[in-house]
Amino acid sequence: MHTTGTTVAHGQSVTGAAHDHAGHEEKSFLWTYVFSTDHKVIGIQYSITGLLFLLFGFCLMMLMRWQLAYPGSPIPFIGGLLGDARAPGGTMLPEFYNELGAMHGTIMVFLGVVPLAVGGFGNFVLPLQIGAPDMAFPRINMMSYWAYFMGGVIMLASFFVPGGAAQSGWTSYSPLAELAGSGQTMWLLGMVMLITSSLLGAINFLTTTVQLRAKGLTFWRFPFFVWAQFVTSFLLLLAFPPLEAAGVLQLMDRLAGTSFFLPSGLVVSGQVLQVSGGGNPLLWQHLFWFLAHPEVYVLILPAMGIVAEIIANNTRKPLFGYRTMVYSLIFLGFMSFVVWAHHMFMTGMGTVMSAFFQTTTMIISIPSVAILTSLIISLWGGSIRFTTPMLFALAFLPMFGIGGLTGLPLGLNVTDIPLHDTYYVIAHFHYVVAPGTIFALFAGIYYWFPKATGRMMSETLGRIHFAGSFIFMNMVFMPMFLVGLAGVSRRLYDGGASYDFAQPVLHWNRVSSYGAWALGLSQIPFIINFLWSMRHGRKVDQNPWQATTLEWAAPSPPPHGNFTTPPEVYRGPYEYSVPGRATDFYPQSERAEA
Amino acid sequence: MEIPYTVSVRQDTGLNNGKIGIWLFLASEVMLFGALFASYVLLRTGATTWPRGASILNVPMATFNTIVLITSSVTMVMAWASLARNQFGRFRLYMGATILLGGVFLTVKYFEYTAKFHHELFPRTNTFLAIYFTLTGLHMLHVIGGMAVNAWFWGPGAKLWKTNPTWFTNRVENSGLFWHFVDLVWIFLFPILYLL
Amino acid sequence: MSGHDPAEVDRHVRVYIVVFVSLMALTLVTVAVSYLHLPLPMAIAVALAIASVKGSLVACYFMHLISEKKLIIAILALTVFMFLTVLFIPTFTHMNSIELHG
Amino acid sequence: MTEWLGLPALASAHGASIDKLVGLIHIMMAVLFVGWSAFIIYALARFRKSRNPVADYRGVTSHTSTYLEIGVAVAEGVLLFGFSVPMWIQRVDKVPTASEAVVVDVTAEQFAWNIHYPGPDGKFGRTDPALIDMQTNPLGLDRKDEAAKDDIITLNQLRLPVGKPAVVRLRSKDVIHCFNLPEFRIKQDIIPGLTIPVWFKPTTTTDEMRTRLGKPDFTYEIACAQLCGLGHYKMRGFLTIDTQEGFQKWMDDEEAKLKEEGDNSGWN
Ligand code: HEA
Ligand code: HEA
Ligand code: CUA
Ligand SMILES: [Cu+2]
Repeated sequence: MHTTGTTVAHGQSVTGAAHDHAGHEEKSFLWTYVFSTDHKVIGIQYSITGLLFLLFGFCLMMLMRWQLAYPGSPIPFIGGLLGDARAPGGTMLPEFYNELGAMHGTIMVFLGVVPLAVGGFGNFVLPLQIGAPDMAFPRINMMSYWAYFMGGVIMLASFFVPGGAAQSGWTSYSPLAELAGSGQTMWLLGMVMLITSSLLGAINFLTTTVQLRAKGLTFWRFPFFVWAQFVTSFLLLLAFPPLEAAGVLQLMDRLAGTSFFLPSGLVVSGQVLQVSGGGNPLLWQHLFWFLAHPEVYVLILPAMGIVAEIIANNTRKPLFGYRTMVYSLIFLGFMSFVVWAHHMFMTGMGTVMSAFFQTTTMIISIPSVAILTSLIISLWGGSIRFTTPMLFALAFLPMFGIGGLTGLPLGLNVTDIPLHDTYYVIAHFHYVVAPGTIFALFAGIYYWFPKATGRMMSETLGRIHFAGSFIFMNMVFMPMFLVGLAGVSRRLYDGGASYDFAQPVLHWNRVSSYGAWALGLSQIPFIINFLWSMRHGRKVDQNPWQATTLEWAAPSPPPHGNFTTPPEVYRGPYEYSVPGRATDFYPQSERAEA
Repeated sequence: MEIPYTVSVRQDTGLNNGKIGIWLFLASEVMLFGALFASYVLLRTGATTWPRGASILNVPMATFNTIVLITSSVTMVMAWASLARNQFGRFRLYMGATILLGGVFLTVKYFEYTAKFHHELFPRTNTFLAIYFTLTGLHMLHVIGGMAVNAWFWGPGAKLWKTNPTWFTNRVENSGLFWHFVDLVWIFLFPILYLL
Repeated sequence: MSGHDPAEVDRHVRVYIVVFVSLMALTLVTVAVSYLHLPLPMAIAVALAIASVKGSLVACYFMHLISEKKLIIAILALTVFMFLTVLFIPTFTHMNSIELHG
Repeated sequence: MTEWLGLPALASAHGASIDKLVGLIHIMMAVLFVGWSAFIIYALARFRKSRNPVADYRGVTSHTSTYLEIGVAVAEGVLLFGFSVPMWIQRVDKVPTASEAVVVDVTAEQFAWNIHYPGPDGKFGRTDPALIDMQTNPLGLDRKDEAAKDDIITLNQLRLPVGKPAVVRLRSKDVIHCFNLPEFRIKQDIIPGLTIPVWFKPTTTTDEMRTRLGKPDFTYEIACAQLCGLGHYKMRGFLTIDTQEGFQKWMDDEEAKLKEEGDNSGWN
């Protein structure tokens, strides 16, 4: 919006500022760690904030899981603390359940995974991997973080406004969302902040990638992770504005009394709604999904990038079909803009529209298959090291496989009839985002932690963390397929208990809940590991994994400006086990001996 | 530590960072107004009745405003040209004119709005007015934003001209790109809302 | 616009004047046409046609797209494609739904 | 063939083909998943560092994977154009006419289902929001209207005859709901401002289903499948599939009731 308009111009003044500050590095703590313009500090700020939001979103869900396991029975311990407005006598109200659901979705997607995968890993790793001293617009980069931070604060604050936080699902369908309380307004304002943040970030990433590449680093020498972030940024740049538009319209409906999404003649609880009418509820859905489908690829592409890096490094060989993977990636990004209405199959589509979106949806699954297949085949002929990052990266493959494959029955209009809005959908996308993306993010943390801190994380704790997470993720989500196939709807306060047809599968809800809580416990080793290793982890040199990509040519942790001497690139990203060389890795920046 | 290609252009792309940045930003703006435009079409084609803009809105005023914005676009580009020709004095003049014209635009809009409110015509009155106020309002925010940037370059920001003229010129060009875009949006809003 | 030597800029300035005049003219034309009260489809066609011409004039000359680097053009080409997909939203919703009327 | 999926018991004509497709696609998914998993596990075992200390720079050189991807694409194409698209055409383009089907209006509201039968004259009476009364007249039906006099209105109780196509015209008073009949493989969002038809042919009466499942108190349920507020989870209705005769009898009884109500409330 207009703020971004000004910031773009300011950003350039900033690069100036950064350049003025060039010589003297003795800045105050505040300017070094809080309002820093260094991409590494910002990346770490993004990561920590993102992780904390993930944890928070998870806690919301662990609460909900109690209600789903034991509908209507008071929540032990915590229940009393929630207050009578939310959980009188410790038993959560339907309103509160809906709040938790909507906020879990919003927080996990917009405040957890995207900031961690794009804001965190993108900011920290991408400039290093392309051999840049920093992002193209450091001050804009800082603003992007603080816009995100503001958005997060607004979202959290919304829990405490009268009527509580948004409770119409993360999809905020009108009219429901417009009849909802002031929490929804907060949600919209928060989203505007988050969108602004993502747009600033995307502009920065794209400019940085094309402009600040090291000498010799052609696009075909990019690590797959850089490609992934590049495509992701385009998705953010072009898909988010329509949601911003939708948000503005819904704000107008809520604050100025317009009825963009309200048709004429609504009667709410017996009272005729006093609005001009003439709006269209489907308009919101179209604008929302026009963002939200590309958004789900924003959630997965960086994850694929991370996994590719780690697999190449731990198989000690080049990736199979690197170019195919890149072409698939670009095609995937492109297609993700023309499948949005597969989320709206049940809104009353005619045959043309339905056929169109089914077809695009089937087409878009092919590049994913191609990427996954390449990653799997890359294992063949490797000399595989089962490090903690590798374990998570390997687990990503079948987990994403399950999530992706179950997308297919949802993508066919007729098979979507029994499955739409059931727990099958919940299971589908959690397999891609939770044991999929979250595992990839864990892998990335274990992999780049030494670069960020100069210390290794504990392998032992890492393996414990992996085992627990792997087992319990599946224990949470596998049963949901059964519940969904039995026809039980999502977003049910009692998990389906009030329906006869749901009775045979209700016990699975309890299994999922136990899984979720156990999953929570198995995160403890990770948190300990994470905090402990920062101070006491084994010290390492700049290239502990013996990797080939540029970030490992910089000191760990890299100084302000990253590289001691501007790196130059001589070869592709994954030159492992090149025949006839002493070492089994051939760094991109190593000059070929004559 | 210096960010490369802030001022100079990179050989293979032939561009500096700011130029790419501003165009990417404008790309996102295209999508923003594109979505709003799509919403307008959807609501209008779905409506049982839809007033011709002229029957409610004040076409002469809007015509005047169109002329004002176009003129401001010219002064803007002239401001950049003056810098390119190394005439800082003229730049001040043209840039000042651009900002003033922006002010004129806002004033006229102010009178248009108050006139509507005076006749009990509010966003909530009907879908046409809803979309009218939303689109013009959002556009107005862009005008204000553009004016703010220009004011900065007219005033304090101009210091840069002494230390790094090329850079200053590029940045004026970029803020110009934004200003022209705002003008471009209006060129479409005008017929869509007032004439059809 | 990277290299701007004065001579080149002078040429630009002359172009700007021409563009300015034609924009003014076109503005008056659209308004004039609107007073003819053409049937709506007609009016829409004319008005949008003129607006597009004006728009491209601004984009090509004031925003220098006519002589812009191909990277920028590529970005905008992609954007235009996505812009068109957004415009499909109204088409989809109205042309092809199974709603009953009345 | 699809029991293993655990879908709800089937009770509609078109449902069988849907179930078949669900089964088919899950088999395809299972094959892919097992195949890939087997490959991964084998590769991990065979190429672990301890067993294969030196990696092979070239890795796989064959094009098998390409053919495999093409295979997946073809399979998806078949499922799409061989099954899904034609079946959807059946669903939305071949809606039976009023003459060959039972037509009924279902108006959803937070959090209930208002069922509205046109009665013998086959005409739906005029409704008017102004007449709405939460208790006595939730639809705002104008009993003065000729067509309305014989209209039957029930709350959360939908009754349909077996073996005859039923066309349900869906409306919503307030927010988006979703009309979901699990046993009938019917699910349709209800968008306020639109009237959307769905149709299906019940194949099993409630009684038959009771004996088939051995559950004497079994009833078909109407579930709401779209978040519509705090009562979403209990927006539950009931569907009774009766024999043609039974349905006719029920209709006549209702008409009789209406008649006398009408007499003492003086509509006629
Ligand atoms: C990261 C997120 C992500 C990803 C990648 C996907 C990927 C896909 N999604 Fe999913 N989807 C969501 C997130 C995601 N989705 C979310 C959040 C929702 C719900 C939103 C809401 O309603 O709240 C949703 C809902 C959703 C729907 C709507 C369901 C409904 O509401 O009724 C549909 C329908 O078409 C769909 C389809 C698909 C398809 C076809 C893919 C394809 O791209 C998948 C392609 C991948 C494959 C085909 C697998 C390839 C891999 C292998 C074959 C190898 C595997 C085997 C081994 C490794 C052993 N998704
Ligand atoms: C990225 C997206 C994302 C992620 C990761 C998750 C993760 C999880 N989700 Fe979520 N979910 C959604 C997005 C996501 N979800 C969305 C969009 C919806 C729909 C909402 C709606 O209906 O509108 C939904 C709905 C949803 C439901 C359905 C509710 C309903 O329909 O009523 C359930 C039910 O169990 C659920 C459960 C879980 C669980 C158990 C996890 C677990 O996998 C959580 C795993 C999390 C972790 C393992 C945390 C890791 C972080 C740390 C350990 C922090 C460490 C900190 C430091 C080191 C500082 N989710
Ligand atoms: Cu009605 Cu959910
Ligand atoms: Cu999708």
